[in-house]
Amino acid sequence: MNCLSSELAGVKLRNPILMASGTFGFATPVAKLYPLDKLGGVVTKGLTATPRSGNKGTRLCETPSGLMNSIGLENPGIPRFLSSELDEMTRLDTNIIINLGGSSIQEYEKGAAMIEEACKQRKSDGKRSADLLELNISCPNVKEGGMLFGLTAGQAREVVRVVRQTTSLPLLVKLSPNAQDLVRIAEMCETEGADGVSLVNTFQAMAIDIHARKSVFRHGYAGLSGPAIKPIALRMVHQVTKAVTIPVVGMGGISSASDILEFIMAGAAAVQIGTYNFMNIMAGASLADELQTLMKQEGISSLQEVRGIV
Amino acid sequence: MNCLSSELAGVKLRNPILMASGTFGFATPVAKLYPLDKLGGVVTKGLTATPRSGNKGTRLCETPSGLMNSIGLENPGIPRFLSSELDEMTRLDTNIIINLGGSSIQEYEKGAAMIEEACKQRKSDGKRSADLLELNISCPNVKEGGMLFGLTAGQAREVVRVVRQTTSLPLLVKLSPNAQDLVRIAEMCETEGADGVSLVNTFQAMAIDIHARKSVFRHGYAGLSGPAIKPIALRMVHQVTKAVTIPVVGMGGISSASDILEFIMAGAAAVQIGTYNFMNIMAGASLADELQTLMKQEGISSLQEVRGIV
Amino acid sequence: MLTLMATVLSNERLTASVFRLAIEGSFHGEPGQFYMLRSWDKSPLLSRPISIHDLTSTAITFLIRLHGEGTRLLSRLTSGDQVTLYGPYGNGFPKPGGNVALVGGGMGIAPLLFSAKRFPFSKVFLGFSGEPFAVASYQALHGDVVFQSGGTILDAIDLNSFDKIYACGPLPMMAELRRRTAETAAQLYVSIEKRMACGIGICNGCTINVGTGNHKACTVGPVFPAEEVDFDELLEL
Amino acid sequence: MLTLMATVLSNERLTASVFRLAIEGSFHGEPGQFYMLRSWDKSPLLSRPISIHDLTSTAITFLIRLHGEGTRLLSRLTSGDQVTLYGPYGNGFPKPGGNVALVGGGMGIAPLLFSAKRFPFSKVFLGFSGEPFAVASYQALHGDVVFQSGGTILDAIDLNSFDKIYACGPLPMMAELRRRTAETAAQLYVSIEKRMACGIGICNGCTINVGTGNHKACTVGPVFPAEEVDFDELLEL
Ligand SMILES: Cc1cc2nc3c(=O)[nH]c(=O)nc-3n(C[C@H](O)[C@H](O)[C@H](O)COP(=O)(O)OP(=O)(O)OC[C@H]3O[C@@H](n4cnc5c(N)ncnc54)[C@H](O)[C@@H]3O)c2cc1C
Ligand SMILES: Cc1cc2nc3c(=O)[nH]c(=O)nc-3n(C[C@H](O)[C@H](O)[C@H](O)COP(=O)(O)OP(=O)(O)OC[C@H]3O[C@@H](n4cnc5c(N)ncnc54)[C@H](O)[C@@H]3O)c2cc1C
Ligand SMILES: Cc1cc2nc3c(=O)[nH]c(=O)nc-3n(C[C@H](O)[C@H](O)[C@H](O)COP(=O)(O)O)c2cc1C
Ligand SMILES: Cc1cc2nc3c(=O)[nH]c(=O)nc-3n(C[C@H](O)[C@H](O)[C@H](O)COP(=O)(O)O)c2cc1C
Ligand code: FES
Ligand code: FES
Repeated sequence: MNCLSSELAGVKLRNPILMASGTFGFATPVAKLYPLDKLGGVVTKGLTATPRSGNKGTRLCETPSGLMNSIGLENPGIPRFLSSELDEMTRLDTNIIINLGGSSIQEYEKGAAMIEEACKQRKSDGKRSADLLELNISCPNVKEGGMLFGLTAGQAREVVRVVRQTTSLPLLVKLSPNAQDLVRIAEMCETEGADGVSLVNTFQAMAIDIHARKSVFRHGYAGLSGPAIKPIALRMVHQVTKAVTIPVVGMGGISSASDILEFIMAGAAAVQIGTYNFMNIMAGASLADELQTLMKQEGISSLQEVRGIV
Repeated sequence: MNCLSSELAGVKLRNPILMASGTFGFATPVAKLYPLDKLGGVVTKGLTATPRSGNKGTRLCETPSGLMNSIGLENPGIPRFLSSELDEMTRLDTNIIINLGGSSIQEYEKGAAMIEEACKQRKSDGKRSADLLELNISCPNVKEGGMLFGLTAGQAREVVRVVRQTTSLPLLVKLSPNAQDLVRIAEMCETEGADGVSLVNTFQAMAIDIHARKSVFRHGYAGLSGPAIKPIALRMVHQVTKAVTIPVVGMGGISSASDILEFIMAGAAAVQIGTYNFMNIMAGASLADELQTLMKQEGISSLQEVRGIV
Repeated sequence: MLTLMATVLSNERLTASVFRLAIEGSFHGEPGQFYMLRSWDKSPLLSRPISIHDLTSTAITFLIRLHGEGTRLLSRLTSGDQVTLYGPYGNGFPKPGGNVALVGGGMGIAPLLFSAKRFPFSKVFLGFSGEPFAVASYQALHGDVVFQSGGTILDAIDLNSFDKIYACGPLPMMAELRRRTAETAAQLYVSIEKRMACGIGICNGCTINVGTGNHKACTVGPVFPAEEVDFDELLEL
Repeated sequence: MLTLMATVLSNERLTASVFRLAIEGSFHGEPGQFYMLRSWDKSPLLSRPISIHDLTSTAITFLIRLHGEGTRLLSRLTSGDQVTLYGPYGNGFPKPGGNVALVGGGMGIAPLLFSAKRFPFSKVFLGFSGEPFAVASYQALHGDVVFQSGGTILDAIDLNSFDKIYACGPLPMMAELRRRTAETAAQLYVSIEKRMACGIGICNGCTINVGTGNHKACTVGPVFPAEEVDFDELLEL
């Protein structure tokens, strides 16, 4: 599968297909369904320095070609992840990307430091560790009353700077489509030394239960993902790839090999598959082959040949 | 149908269902399919001071539960509209909203002035005229190379101010979901004397033809509408209704009576139906009845009872 | 204009990718006009424009090629299923005086059966790149049917012997026919396909730029006088 | 764990809104486990969690109530159609020792047929608010079937005579059963329904807060010891 090989921030990828944060857990349950060496890599569920129990009430709601979620960053906390999950994940034959969340600068810094320390320790123990860190800068901000954090360039800069100083892993910054000026934030990430950016996270959205006369989700708004958002996500990825020189990981509604090729042609170095995993839990088992077949049909001998062609 | 009666910026509406700009032409072709007294009102295709031939190349592209368009504001120009279309429209038994576009302050001002003059003339001739003016502040900006105009509060303020000074019609300002800070722009519209705001216009989006290795649309990006965007549009309408005191007209992907009720519960004074007209050309013939039936089922005796309840 | 929920009478597969869909009812229409069809609820979003293939007092027939999702769903319909039809829409071929040639290429033959029925003094030319289909129904109706597989059907037409030529087919074929008839007396009319959202002139999605300015293919067309059509621009898409 | 494209054997309508769907194949599973089903491509987006109703060496059966779009599509399947199944997922009812009561309310009776088959010393209680359905299949399997329409089936159970009670039904019924068994020696297990995206513990969509902390209904559940479940919180949704 040479024609699919890709590179991301110095990390070699077997193929450009990564599994998106929050839609693949810690990967091990899926490893029982198909071999994960079919994938370029997997991103962990978003992790925070301390455990989070997530949101109460309804957490999922389907929309036309979309999925709304309000998981609320439920996760076991970084220490438990490092002591129990990471080890199992490193036995998988694919790249590992840790997704880091937080709702204050301090929390991000603390989380990044824990990961840094553990990865160094593992290295000195001769053990495999994570390959990349993905910094999610649009998490719920608990302090400011459930608002999203990191949507303006100012706030975002602080977080990126602190984490960049803390981690020695290649650093991707995951951008929110709800940001006021996405391109400016991406440029800022480049300036602050990020090795790449990934986008998009979910779109802030709403659903109302007309019978109950209230929002379906307790927190009012939730995040929209899935094929519905693909056209907007593709536009954003295209805009960002034209503005920065660091690699861009594209995602948002990808549900076929042809969608992947669109993101690559828009300039993405790699892509992530999120909601599609729920439409087809076996998606990752065949997407790389489907991409290769499609490339043959279209006379494309390597992704490099068409990356950013549009 | 008393329970559906609504009001918008001082204009009485038989029901809250308006047909959105660009998805209903100048209404007369539909009047041959069903009586337009089923509707609260109709919005004209976007009009500019001088005629526009619109964009070349592909103008439409379907996406999962969405529609992308790049019509490029093709329209006969305001003078021809006023001399030929408006008269026919005033024979329809429903409210008429003129949608005004432009790509420079001057063009907007000129267009608004032409409409003002014609409406005054019609009045003094004892003829019916338009009921409202909807100012679309996110049109393609021809001068600045196809970029969108009116996405920042500064630019938008200028346009709204000039048009407000020019027109004596009740003024709605139609907001773009691509604006950097939607809520701030809505507040600005209120400050500048707009009688209401309507939202959302289409989301900037992209589709790539992987075979041709280029964008499906000649201008690169196009506008996404339809059920795919509804959850995001609803969130935006909710945010704006909480921020301003002037009425808000909600739209974006509405395709059922239950969608309409969601927007009303989010605070909308009225709604517009766009893309759904293309999914069901007879939509307008039955939506008001369906809404009434649904309200009965849910024990809602008037829209006022639930407007903004969420 | 009519909007109708109607019932499928039959759906016959003619080749691997072409089917003939018959729908019960008394429909209206002229040769070259079309209906907007859908047999699904909300996905895909738009209805599909399909020409009238044949019309009797009790049924309307469409000849359809499998293309994408929409035609795939139409191809699966079976007797008794429900379809929604809007139409007839557009302006078809003008009523001919004199000799008329009906020239169809591939799927473009679809509107020509009903045309041949209504224009009995016409001669029919059907060109196929692969396996021919539906030819028998043209022959059953009409003595004068020439058909050909491979090559170009245009070579089989004595272009000087017709007053009017009505063509429907791939753009390159119609552009070539335009070149070949430029010097003849024959008036050429062509049927143009554009993506359509509404079919009734309210979306501006189907505009084509013809010599006389912008026109909507759904209301002014789909049939246009060939000399007004800018084939180079259309071919560029 | 298995992922399978399989073929519908039969689909019987039992009442206006309940149907029994049988699918061909040799499937695995334990009483109380479920499969994720879909018979559509991309819309609706998610597969639907459905309990194992019955399992033989050649077929698996589901008992399903029409609810929204997904179950509507499943209800339209006919013999020969294809379905995609993922599963078996989750933890079912524990293997009982002693006397066990299987208590189902409405659609909650679905997992109890296979349970009754595997737990031959159980007694079955089926409660319906309206028209009863599927009762004959329980009776065919098992001598001890009590069923009732209207009122509450709970009144028919001598709660002191069981070591274990396995219940599936509306939350208020299970909450009431919890109250009534609080003072008895019987251990109560309940099957909890939550919206699920993945079914295998990777989306965190189905978390429920039980006494021992957060647990995923799809992997740790859907069956939980009743004393761990916070019914008040669940009822609030
Ligand atoms: C006036 C008119 C009459 C037609 N008559 C016939 C006919 O009799 N028989 C027949 O087989 N086909 C006919 N077509 C073409 C037919 O409409 C398309 O093949 C069909 O819309 C494809 O839909 P799809 O979902 O299968 O393909 P997709 O490619 O999935 O469709 C994607 C979108 O593009 C549009 N589209 C794709 N191809 C065309 C096309 N050639 N013309 C217009 N829109 C297109 C679709 O409507 C849809 O909106 C006609 C087209 C027009 C405009
Ligand atoms: C473990 C488990 C086992 C189940 N077993 C059965 C069974 O044997 N027979 C049966 O008839 N039903 C069963 N259900 C309920 C069944 O999954 C829902 O009725 C079904 O998902 C509704 O889908 P819909 O598209 O028809 O309805 P919609 O209301 O349109 O569905 C909208 C969304 O909500 C979800 N949803 C709606 N109701 C439920 C629910 N009660 N539980 C979980 N998700 C829901 C759907 O999956 C979908 O994502 C079970 C649920 C779970 C969690
Ligand atoms: C259920 C769910 C949980 C998610 N959790 C996270 C998360 O913890 N961290 C994160 O950065 N993104 C999270 N995301 C966002 C996805 O990683 C992805 O950015 C988004 O869903 C868009 O891609 P898609 O349309 O392919 O799903 C989550 C998405 C879903 C649907
Ligand atoms: C084909 C098409 C043309 C449109 N033209 C205009 C326009 O001229 N002026 C305008 O303000 N909005 C225009 N719109 C936007 C719609 O009025 C509406 O804001 C948008 O489509 C979202 O609503 P919907 O999802 O219900 O379609 C157009 C939309 C479509 C699909
Ligand atoms: S298809 Fe809408 S104007 Fe022609
Ligand atoms: S359904 Fe995804 S974790 Fe349970």
